[in-house]
Amino acid sequence: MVLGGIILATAAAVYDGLNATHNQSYGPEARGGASRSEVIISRGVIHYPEIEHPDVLVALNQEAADKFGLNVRDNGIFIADSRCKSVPSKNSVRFYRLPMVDTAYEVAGSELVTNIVALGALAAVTGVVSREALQKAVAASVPRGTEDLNLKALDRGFGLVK
Amino acid sequence: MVLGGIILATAAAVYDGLNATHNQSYGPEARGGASRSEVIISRGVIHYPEIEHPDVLVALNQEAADKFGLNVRDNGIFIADSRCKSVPSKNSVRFYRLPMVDTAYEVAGSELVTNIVALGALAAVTGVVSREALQKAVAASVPRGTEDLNLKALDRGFGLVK
Amino acid sequence: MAVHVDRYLRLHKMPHIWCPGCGNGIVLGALVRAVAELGCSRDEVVVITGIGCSARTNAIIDFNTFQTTHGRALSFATGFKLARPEMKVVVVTGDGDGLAIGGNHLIHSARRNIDITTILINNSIYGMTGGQHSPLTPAGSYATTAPYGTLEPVFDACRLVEGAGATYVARGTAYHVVLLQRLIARAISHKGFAFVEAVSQCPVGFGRRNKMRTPSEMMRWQKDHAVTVKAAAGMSREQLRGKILIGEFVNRNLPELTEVYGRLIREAQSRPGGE
Amino acid sequence: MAVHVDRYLRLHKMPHIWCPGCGNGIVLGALVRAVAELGCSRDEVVVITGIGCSARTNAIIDFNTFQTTHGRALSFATGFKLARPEMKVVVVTGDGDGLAIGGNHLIHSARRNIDITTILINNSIYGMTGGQHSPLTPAGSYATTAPYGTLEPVFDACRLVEGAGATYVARGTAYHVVLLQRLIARAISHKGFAFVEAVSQCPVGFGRRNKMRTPSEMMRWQKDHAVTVKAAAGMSREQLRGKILIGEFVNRNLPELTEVYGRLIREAQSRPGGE
Amino acid sequence: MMQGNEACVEGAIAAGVRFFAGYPISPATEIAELMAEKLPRVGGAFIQMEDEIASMAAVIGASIGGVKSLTATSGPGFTLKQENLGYAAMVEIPCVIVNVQRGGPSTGMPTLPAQMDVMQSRWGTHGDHPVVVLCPSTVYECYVLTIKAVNIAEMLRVPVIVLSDAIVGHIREKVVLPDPGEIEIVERKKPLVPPEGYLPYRADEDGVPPFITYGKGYRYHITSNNYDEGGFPATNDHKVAHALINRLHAKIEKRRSEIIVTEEYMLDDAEVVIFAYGCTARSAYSAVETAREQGIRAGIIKALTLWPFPREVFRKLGGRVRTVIVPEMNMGQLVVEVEAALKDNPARVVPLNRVDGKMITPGQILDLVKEVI
Amino acid sequence: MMQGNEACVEGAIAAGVRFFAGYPISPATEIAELMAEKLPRVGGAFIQMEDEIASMAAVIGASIGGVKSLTATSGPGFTLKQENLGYAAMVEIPCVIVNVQRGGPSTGMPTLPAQMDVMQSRWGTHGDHPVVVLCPSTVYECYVLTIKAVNIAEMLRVPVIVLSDAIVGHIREKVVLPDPGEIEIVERKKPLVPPEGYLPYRADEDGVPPFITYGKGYRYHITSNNYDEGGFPATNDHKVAHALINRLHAKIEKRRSEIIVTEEYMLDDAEVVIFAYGCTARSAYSAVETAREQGIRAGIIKALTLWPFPREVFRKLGGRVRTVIVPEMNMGQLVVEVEAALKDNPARVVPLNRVDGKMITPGQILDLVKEVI
Amino acid sequence: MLTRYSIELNHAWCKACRICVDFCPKKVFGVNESGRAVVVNIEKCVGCTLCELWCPDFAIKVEGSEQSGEAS
Amino acid sequence: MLTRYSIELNHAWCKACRICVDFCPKKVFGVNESGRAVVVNIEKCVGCTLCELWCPDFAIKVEGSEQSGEAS
Ligand SMILES: Cc1ncc(C[n+]2csc(CCOP(=O)(O)OP(=O)(O)O)c2C)c(N)n1
Ligand SMILES: Cc1ncc(C[n+]2csc(CCOP(=O)(O)OP(=O)(O)O)c2C)c(N)n1
Ligand code: SF4
Ligand code: SF4
Ligand code: SF4
Ligand code: SF4
Ligand code: SF4
Ligand code: SF4
Ligand SMILES: [Mg+2]
Ligand SMILES: [Mg+2]
Repeated sequence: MVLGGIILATAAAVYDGLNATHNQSYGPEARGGASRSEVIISRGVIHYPEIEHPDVLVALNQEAADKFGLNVRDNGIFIADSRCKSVPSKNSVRFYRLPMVDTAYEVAGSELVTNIVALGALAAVTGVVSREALQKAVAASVPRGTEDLNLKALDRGFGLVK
Repeated sequence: MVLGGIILATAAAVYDGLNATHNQSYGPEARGGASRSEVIISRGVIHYPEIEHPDVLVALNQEAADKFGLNVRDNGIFIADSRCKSVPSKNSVRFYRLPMVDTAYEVAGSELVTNIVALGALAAVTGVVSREALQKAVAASVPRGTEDLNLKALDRGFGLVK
Repeated sequence: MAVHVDRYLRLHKMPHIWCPGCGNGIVLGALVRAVAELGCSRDEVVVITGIGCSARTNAIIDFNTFQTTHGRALSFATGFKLARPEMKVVVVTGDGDGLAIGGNHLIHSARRNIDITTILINNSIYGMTGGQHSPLTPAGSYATTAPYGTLEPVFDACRLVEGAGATYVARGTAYHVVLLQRLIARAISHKGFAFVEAVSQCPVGFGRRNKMRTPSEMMRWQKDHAVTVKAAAGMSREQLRGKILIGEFVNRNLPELTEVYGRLIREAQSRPGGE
Repeated sequence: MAVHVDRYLRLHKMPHIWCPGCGNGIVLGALVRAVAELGCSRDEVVVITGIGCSARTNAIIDFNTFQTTHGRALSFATGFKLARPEMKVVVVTGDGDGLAIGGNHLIHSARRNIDITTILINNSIYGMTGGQHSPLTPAGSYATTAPYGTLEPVFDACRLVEGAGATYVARGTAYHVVLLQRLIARAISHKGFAFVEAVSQCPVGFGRRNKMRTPSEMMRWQKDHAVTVKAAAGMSREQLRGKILIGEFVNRNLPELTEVYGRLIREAQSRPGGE
Repeated sequence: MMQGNEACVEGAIAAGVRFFAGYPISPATEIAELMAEKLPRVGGAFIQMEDEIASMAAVIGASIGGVKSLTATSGPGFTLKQENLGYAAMVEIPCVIVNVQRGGPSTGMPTLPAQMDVMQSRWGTHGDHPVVVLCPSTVYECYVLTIKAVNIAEMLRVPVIVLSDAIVGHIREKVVLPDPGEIEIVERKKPLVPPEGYLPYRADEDGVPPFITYGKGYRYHITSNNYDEGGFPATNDHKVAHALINRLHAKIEKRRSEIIVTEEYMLDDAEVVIFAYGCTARSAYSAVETAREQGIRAGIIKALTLWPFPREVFRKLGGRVRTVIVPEMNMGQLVVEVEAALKDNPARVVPLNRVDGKMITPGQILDLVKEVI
Repeated sequence: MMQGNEACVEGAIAAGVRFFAGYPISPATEIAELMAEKLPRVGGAFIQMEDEIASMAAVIGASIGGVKSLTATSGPGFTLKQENLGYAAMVEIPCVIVNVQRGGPSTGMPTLPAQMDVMQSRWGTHGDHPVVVLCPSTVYECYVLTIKAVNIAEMLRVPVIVLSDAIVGHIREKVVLPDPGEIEIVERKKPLVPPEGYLPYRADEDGVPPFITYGKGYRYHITSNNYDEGGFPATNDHKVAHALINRLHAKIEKRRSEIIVTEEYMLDDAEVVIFAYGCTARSAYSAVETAREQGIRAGIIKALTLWPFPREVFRKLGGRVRTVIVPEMNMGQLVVEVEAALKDNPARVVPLNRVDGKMITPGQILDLVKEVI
Repeated sequence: MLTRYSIELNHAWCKACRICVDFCPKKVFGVNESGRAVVVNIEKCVGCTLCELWCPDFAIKVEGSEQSGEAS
Repeated sequence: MLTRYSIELNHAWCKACRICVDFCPKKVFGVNESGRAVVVNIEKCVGCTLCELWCPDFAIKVEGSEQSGEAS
């Protein structure tokens, strides 16, 4: 998730000429496990980088959905993976359930590119960054040799939103 | 020298009912080598324990005599061991040169009891503590089994001053 | 069947926070079963840890437990043991905690022969902080602070502690869990300083970066590279290259510190002037 | 005749501050003569110390010298050596400085096989602070913090450092000054971590309290208790009890850290992306 | 006749201290040496550890074992004890650290006095931790403040620092010790609930949780990570963190009046006040006595508690005092606290500093008094 | 897009740092990891030491070897570095320590932000030592302040601390780095005299002695005991001590104007001023922007230099300002300095504290602004 | 064939590490769709309890009749 | 007998520790009234230089003719 956030922020800031911050958090010290990525995109200077009520929430697993689902601000957007069973959401929120993990498996045979799929979906739903910027940011950020795979995942993510 | 100072202060404070402080200093950290003992005896409360211009100075070796000889206050008393070759002293000071180290050798065959001899001499010259108090303090402070030897050294110290 | 570990766990702390396949749970199981095997009461056992994934051991077991600062568990344990010689004191530490920052306390505890059992979980990496190399990371292995491969030679922890004077020294692995349990039980029974190195797997911090993709692969590595002390006796230096010796290296009896000190107290108190 | 030490002294710092008969001067003499024997220039030698009487060594010798915090000389030396691999780095430390507070840095320096020569002056006491027991104070000896006699076992410093992986380990004494000089010279020539324990006398902090009234008595003790490694090979355990072994224990060649690192730098710089 | 360091030892033993771990360092070593001799006689244990980090750890370990524990050190050693001091503050384990201050920075002037660790004693460890610092200026105060330190530590489960110095630690004075029966000794508050109901970090109203050592059927966990009332890590729980850290500080604030000891001398009509502590207070007394002889209206506030800083005594000064002199054997450490305490008071604050290893003399203070009057 | 910790690394390398020794600790580990990767590429050396004490020692050792050196850590590690930091301050060896602050006390909240080491960064070691502390609140500032830190260290031969935090260290922002040619880089002042005439601690008028590393024919001694101009111990020499310690402090005081960086925002007509630093300053800006939108006359003083404390900026406030708010992610550390700086100013000083691992929000600040206005 | 051993799997604790699956000498375990261990060949179990000793998450309990327990 | 060696004693550095006195194999040294070393039997000196190596205060220099120096 951290990489996904970085790519989104990079797309916005570096390729779309906006301002962006990316902020992450983990569990106790820095081991694997749950992580969270917060991105703010703005035309103005961004001072306060923490988000209590996001405009857009992407939850890739049940835990995240449970923990943050109700935080989305009114008229915000909430995208949950279709593997999540129950999703706490408010009426005032635009809700999407998309098979992002499944798509990642289809593209790469593992969960690895889920965050890139999610990025595509997020951009398609919100339009917050341009497709082109996102493509450039993905190509520049992923490990060498995996560019094509990831760009494909990104496309499929866009495709999830009709 | 440190023990001598402690005994003097003890005699004054514990056995003569005065107030006394004892203060010591060494070289870098706490190894053997040069040491200094400062005693203040007073009827009142003693706050400031350092002495710049002592009323009485006892110097048992040349180094001490050189370093502190000129600090003695006017009309003060300066007792130097007779082994000291040159002694910097002022006219305004009552000066004594006494064979304290030699006496210690005579009593104990070594320098060990020099400080006790010196105590006797100091008390005899100044009268700042009573002979009795000093005897008690010596007996209470020296290692068990050496009381007699030390009391003898004290007596000989008193005897040095006619 | 085996003593089930449940009985010794703080159930409300389960499932524990370790990653899937982490060897820490296996070592913890061996420790708990060893204690059970010895018939110790839970109240008489104190388990002390430092900081690291290994240190999370004691939050989940229902003994008397405390976690201390990074690397210092043995020093806390020394004070505790001197204050309470009747308690059984076990320290669980990691290769970073016990050998990097805590190396000095380890060798001094060994020297003093104080009755503390130390279990060092050697996962050859700093797990908790995300995979930096440790004094037990094999040369050439990758770690986040060794992007070109680790350049430094490793300790042989058991030889080090032996050189420091320890009276009980042994090594087991997570794979050889039955042996490990036996070694830990003997270490706890030993009167004096006892050291058990438990070779373990950190799939997340070490395995991923070093082409061992699953916990099982890492345990297979343990299986394939371990040679018992006995077997090693008949092997050449060449044959032993790259192997890890397991079993008991030292087991001897010398006066134990808190006993010696207890005697001093009794003597000092019986002298005139004592209270 | 012998190279006179004068030429290497800061004469305005003489006479030095050590007590009469202190062995530190003898060890210092051996070090200076060893350097002279090797023909090193004074500019290429750096002598680093911690805190203690032993640490006063380097203020009086006219090499490049610095004194650091208590116990940390080897860590400072490690940074210095990595920054300046071409310099000859010698650390002089004490039994408290190098083995108590500094024990961890000693074993890690040994493990890394970094090219530093460490001379540990073992006077079996904390001299500078007035005679507290150290990890090398023989059990039973008196010290200001061991009024009832020292209760703790001692390290065998050479075995400890060997257990940590050192590639050169030796022991001499102030009495066996010719041997000591030879061992130090070999240690300095050795490429890698080299450790020389120099058994020495502290008449003021140790001798007085332990019925050795004069420096000469203490040196006679060294003479009487030392057994060379060779001689020891033919002696029984019983015969060796209470003896101190002198001579060379380890001398082997393994890759040295700053050389290994130097190679990494050259490789990293020749890769694309390097500057 | 007793030395300051010796008085610390006697006070500690009288207060019930039965464990000492230390590492030699001038000018504090006498404390370790005397403890080594005396503790076994009263059934306690002494150990010289491999360094100060380990000493501090051992002291906390012994205290967790239920035994009142103390360590002593000076400058460099005090610095090394800081990490574990923070641990003790966080997990609320009582312990006492005597720091016999010497000249710094670094190894500086190992046998000469200074007051350079005043701010460090409050702020030396990372994180915002609670701590109490007491500061003797006489041998007698070494005795009573060490007892007080042990008592506060046990009462509030907090590390307490006795900030002595090379003068106070080495000086010998006649002291008349109180009868053992007259000394108030505080013991740790025990839980009133059975093991099943025991939450090791559920505090009473005074902010202090009852404490019981291991081996008595109460099994629990201690962690220095942010923890809940059960003593278990709650590393990322903001509510728990808020409550915990505020409680740790509040338990001290609540007892300010018991903890803070100051002495006032000739304040009633003073125009110049000297705020002093430690050995420097001795000079201040001499100076004020001479000043009064000369008709100068000078007075003294002597702080025996440095932290929490005794802000409240400055309230008494009203508008009469024109100048407050703050003599310190450092470059000016508490002077900022004094300025802040006098924010709404027109009195001028004038520092007087000395860092050369010699005491500030009464003469120096007197000269300054005359200058500012 | 660059992370704060990464910007420290880039800044360090741009400033000429070629040695790093460290020990892993969240949230500072990225700095070590990036250094491990980048230093060999620029011909520098990285080493992971056995602990933070050794790391700090190695950094000083390398700097004595003539190489610009840096280390990075967080809370517990910062505490362990303090003894050797004091050594560097005493013997005047340039070095930079980045402390990415996390929640305390003790191991506390290892991945969450705090500003709890502000006082420790000034007072963490024993003895009265000189030190400079810079505090970034953005990724860009991480870059430029690390360069400034290295420059000040080299110029004044003093340890400089970059006091970052878990927010600033981990946040990613777009930064446009200055051209290498535009960056001012300071090198150590070399002696102008030949080896025979060189006294390693004879200072120039600016209070800083020229420095040359070993192996160039200049042989000399360094000791952390009180030392004379020749670099030799003068442990009991009061005059030398006086001169030395005063010089160590004066060399910084003399350069206050170069060292101290503050930023002022909307101060001209402000009635309420927020004094803020580090990540908290970010919230202050948000709050003031909103306040101004609502017609409230609020302004900001942002400190990029925390120590020496920028007292002088408060002089500008005059009598107009009614309240100064000091938001800190601790229990109130710099608030005392602010009070002291405003001793003769009627403005009220109001702290705003938060210690639960979350940032102080713009909303919290705004609410307080409205309350005090 | 008569099953003498029973295996209790605690899915709330199992973290799907596959150690039991890979190392059970009798291949008694398989995995379910979430990757967690399930018993697929209980009849082959010989009651060696290694799976229980190895499971890092204490999710396995091997139970057997008294006799077989003693014999193991 | 011809003296082939000469010994230079630096009394400003000598601290009267008696090591040279006690260990010189030929008993070449004695002490003066302040306890410092003095040469009393120079003719017995065999030029082994041990006194120089042992003196902790660098107060002794043993000099000899070129030949004897090489031979030693
Ligand atoms: C003084 C200090 N330095 C650094 C850290 C950060 N830290 C926490 S755990 C750890 C390493 C643990 O490694 P190891 O002991 O091998 O345990 P593992 O996680 O691998 O079980 C470090 C460096 C700390 N908490 N305290
Ligand atoms: C951190 C710290 N702790 C303690 C001291 C005090 N100290 C100075 S020297 C010394 C002991 C030195 O003993 P050793 O290393 O054996 O040296 P010796 O004086 O015997 O040569 C101690 C404890 C110090 N300077 N710094
Ligand atoms: S990081 Fe490694 S050691 Fe830590 S819990 Fe995960 S697998 Fe285990
Ligand atoms: S105290 Fe001991 S080690 Fe130190 S100088 Fe004196 S004799 Fe030598
Ligand atoms: S070993 Fe345990 S945790 Fe792993 S898959 Fe099997 S039952 Fe689950
Ligand atoms: S007890 Fe043995 S055979 Fe049975 S399931 Fe477990 S590992 Fe397999
Ligand atoms: S050995 Fe040296 S210091 Fe000792 S008595 Fe002989 S000349 Fe003097
Ligand atoms: S050179 Fe040898 S024989 Fe001659 S005085 Fe010296 S020790 Fe004696
Ligand atoms: Mg590990
Ligand atoms: Mg020693």
